[in-house]
Amino acid sequence: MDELTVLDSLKSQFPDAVADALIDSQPPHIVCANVDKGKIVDVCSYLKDNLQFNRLSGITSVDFPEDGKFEVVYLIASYDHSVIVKLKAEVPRDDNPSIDTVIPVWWNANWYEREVYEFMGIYFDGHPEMTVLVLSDDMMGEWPLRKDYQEFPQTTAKYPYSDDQESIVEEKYPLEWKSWPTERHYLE
Amino acid sequence: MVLKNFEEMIKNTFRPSVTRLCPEVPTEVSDRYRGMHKLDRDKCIGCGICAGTCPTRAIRIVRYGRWFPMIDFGHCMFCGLCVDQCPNDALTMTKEYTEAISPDRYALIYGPAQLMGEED
Amino acid sequence: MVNKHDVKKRMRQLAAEYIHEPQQEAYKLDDTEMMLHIGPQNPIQPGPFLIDLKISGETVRDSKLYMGYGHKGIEKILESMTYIQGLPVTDRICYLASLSNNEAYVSSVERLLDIEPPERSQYIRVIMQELSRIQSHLLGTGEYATDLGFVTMFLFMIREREYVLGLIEDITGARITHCFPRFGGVREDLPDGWREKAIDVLSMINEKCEMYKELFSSDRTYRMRTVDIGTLTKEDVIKAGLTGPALRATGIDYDVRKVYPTLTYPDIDFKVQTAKKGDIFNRVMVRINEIQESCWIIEQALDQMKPGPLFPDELPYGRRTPSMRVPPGEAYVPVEDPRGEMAMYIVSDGTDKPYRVKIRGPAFALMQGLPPMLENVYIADVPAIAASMDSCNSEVDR
Amino acid sequence: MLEEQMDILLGILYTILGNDYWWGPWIRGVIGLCAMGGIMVAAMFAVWLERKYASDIQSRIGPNRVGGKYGLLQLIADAIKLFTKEDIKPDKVDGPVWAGAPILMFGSALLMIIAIPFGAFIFNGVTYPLAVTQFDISILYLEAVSAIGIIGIFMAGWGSNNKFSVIAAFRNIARMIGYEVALGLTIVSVVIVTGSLNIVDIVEAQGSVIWFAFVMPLGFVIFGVSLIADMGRVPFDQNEAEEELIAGWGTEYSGMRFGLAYFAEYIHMVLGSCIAVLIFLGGWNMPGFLVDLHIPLIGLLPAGIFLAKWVLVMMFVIMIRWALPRIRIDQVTSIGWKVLFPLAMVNLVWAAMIGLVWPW
Repeated sequence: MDELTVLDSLKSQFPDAVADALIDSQPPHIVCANVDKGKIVDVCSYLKDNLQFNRLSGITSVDFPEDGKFEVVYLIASYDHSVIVKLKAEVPRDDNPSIDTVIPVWWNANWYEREVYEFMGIYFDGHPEMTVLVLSDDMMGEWPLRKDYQEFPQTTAKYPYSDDQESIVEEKYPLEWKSWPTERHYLE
Repeated sequence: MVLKNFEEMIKNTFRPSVTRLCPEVPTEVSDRYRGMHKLDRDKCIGCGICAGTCPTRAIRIVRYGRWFPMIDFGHCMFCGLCVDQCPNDALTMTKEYTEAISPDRYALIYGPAQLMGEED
Repeated sequence: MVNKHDVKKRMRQLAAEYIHEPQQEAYKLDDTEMMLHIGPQNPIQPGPFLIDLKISGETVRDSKLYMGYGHKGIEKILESMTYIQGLPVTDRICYLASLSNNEAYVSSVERLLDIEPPERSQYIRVIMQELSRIQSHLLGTGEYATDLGFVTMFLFMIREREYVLGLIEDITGARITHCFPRFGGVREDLPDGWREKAIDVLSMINEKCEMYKELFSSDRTYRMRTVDIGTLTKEDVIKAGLTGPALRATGIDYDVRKVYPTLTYPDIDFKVQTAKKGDIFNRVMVRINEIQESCWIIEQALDQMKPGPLFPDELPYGRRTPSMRVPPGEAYVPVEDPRGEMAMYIVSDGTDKPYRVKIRGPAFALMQGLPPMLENVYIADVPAIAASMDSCNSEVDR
Repeated sequence: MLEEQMDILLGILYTILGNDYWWGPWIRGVIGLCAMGGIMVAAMFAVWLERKYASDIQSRIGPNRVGGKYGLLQLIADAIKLFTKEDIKPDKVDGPVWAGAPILMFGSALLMIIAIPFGAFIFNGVTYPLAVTQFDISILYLEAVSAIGIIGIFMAGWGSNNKFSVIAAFRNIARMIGYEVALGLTIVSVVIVTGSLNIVDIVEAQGSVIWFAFVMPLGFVIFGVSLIADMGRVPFDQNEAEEELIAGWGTEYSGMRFGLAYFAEYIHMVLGSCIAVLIFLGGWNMPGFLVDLHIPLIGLLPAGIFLAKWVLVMMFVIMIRWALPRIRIDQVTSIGWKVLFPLAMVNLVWAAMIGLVWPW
């Protein structure tokens, strides 16, 4: 079992559903493919039943607000061979983004899907319990990993001065340049 | 049987202890230990690269005659990225770490003078 | 002035609001059953999480796991930091495996930047990976021994781990949060005289591991607690998607170091440690064997290492990695963590900050696979089984 | 000069000991008070020994600040800390039951004191056991009284209104039922051989011939295992398994209430070791290999011998705690009923056979 076989097999089996299939040039040579959102369960069960992809390595999602879409990314590997398949399913970025669950194919998709749901707000149809996994209950519905999430502090730390303390420090070290260094030094 | 365990435990009774009395006997840290920073006045050019790269934004460039960094050890996580990136090797790390503990978080803000070891 | 009585009354009100009748299926109890909430703060736990056990007498009938008490939002933090700034943050995913987490992050970014570290750096990284594995396994096994009530074993293992941490500290300058690899190399070379010191410590650890194995396999009370308890079959682990020692204890010789070799692992001769039965005893034995195998890997790496540069010649900056733009793309490089497959799926959009980082940790799968293992065992086996999986709660919550 | 003084001193002693009036309630009262204070000191010593010996086993230093280099006064500092802590009473506990439990546990441990002879005082060839009372069924009394403490643990478990506590209490009862039988049977086998329920008689029987630990080694092993189970120490400390049940029955206790119960456990351990020394290891008799030296057993030397044996037994009990993992409650009960109980019966038959020919 190598990358080319998997690629050809996927292409020939799902000529309509699988698009942009290619092999990553760098190791580990991941087989990447874009899959039609409605066909994801079919493709996954084909991978599991016919190509021994018996391990779901992870499900994740990426937010593309400019393109108006989410990408749900399935990273699929196997205990029997060393090919990794990366399937991407596009979900439109509307009010109720949803995709079919793959729990019937891989049991351990359960928590990954819950995680994607609580962070990104993509609903998995047919999931037995779509509840929070690591967030607190009251954060449900805020979808913190979306790019338009505002609550997250853009600076990870604030300098620990209250105003009066600021003046104490200023007495000691007269500050002329008060703003934070925001310009990064880029290296092209 | 369990006798093997008893044997090992009784043998261990006569071995010297490996721990040390904590404040009395100082910890031996390695030469590369990443402790509190030290600033070389002559080498520092006040470029601000350290402040720009600090992940916790614990470094700030202040005026002390020239421009010098000022480090908040309450936020510093001693990752050493500022030391790596210092273009003139002015900022280095010492083995000192006990001073980075204080009940007063403002006492942990070390200005250029303290970093250079010039006053208090 | 706050009246003590009022405070008590208010607390009762709050408690009454909070304690509501749970609706879920798992909470419906028979007359002989009761719910036992272990956690979020409990002596058995390496980090905060909550297991609700439905028990009948001493037997656990059902269990439910609640995560998230230690959520730090690391994935979101990484999105708001430049690539090099994110490196110390990956230390904090799981402090027992911070070098592996560094490695997973750095190797993914290296794929995006399309650079490869020179051979010496690769060997140093291999050494750091294996040292990290040794210290993690020592602490993990020690914690597990505490959960069996075997406190002395914990202190023995901590004692040995201290020497390994000393070795790591000599190289990286820190004991648990190392921030050591850089994109395209490592921060510093091995110090002078490190090799001799390391070989002494490793041979000592090798001897001690023999002693542990002897103690573990000869002690009858220990065997009573571990043999044929918490058994995972091959079907179970494949269903739960486990990796790492918990998987290898069932007999599947799946090791990321062999399957997706990175660094100089192909040049190094080592065996994937497996066991047959997949019970607690075997899982721990696999871990101790892996410690010995790691010692062997480090010795080989030290022998095969040649002097050379730490960074590729074409790289202009070396260890002074600046904040830089990374070409757009996606990278996913699995790395063998002490607990299994660790990988970071990094999406770059061409700016100086990652667009999205997904941390795929091994402990996530281990934790997910835990509740099915806790059915129809005794209460006393719950900590033993949970600790023998050696899962890291901080990594699940992130 | 010296001889004259010695004569006077001996004369006074003889008057005291030879006189029934003095040897009556007064001396016993004084011994009782001494035993009461001594047992507290002994329990504190036990705690210190536990910590220090454990630290030796585990390559640590152990207590080293309060009371000199060896931390001898550490427990006094701990006691002050426990006494000055806030007395927290959880809202929904069953008040009297919850508050009474540590007192009952402590009381049962103290009740055991009066029947145990802590060594002996030999004067003019006459042995005066240093016991508060001497009555004919002292070993039976000890068995009965030590079981009261288990009621205390059950009261603590039930009164705490805590799931962990109640599980621990049930475990404790299950374990007690399994092990008290084997413990009783081994004691009965000793009683069969000596033909007396009085501990002093049992000790003296061993002095003339040989210790019972060598007469019935099987019985000694069973007694030791059951005793450790009775004391509730690793590998039999399921009732306070901190990794499973937080602190078992003691989860809801704090401050001195916890301190009392904790101390009662150590007193239990101290007295249990005493009983093991008395009925199996020859009490205050000289060890067999030293008998040939013909050291005269006079004065308080027997008490010293007793003390030395007691320390050794305690160290062994402590060493076991740090050398073994805890076993599960179902395994504990199955060992008790399926292994120890049949073996104790075998030992009983063996003791009956020995008893036919005793003393050799």
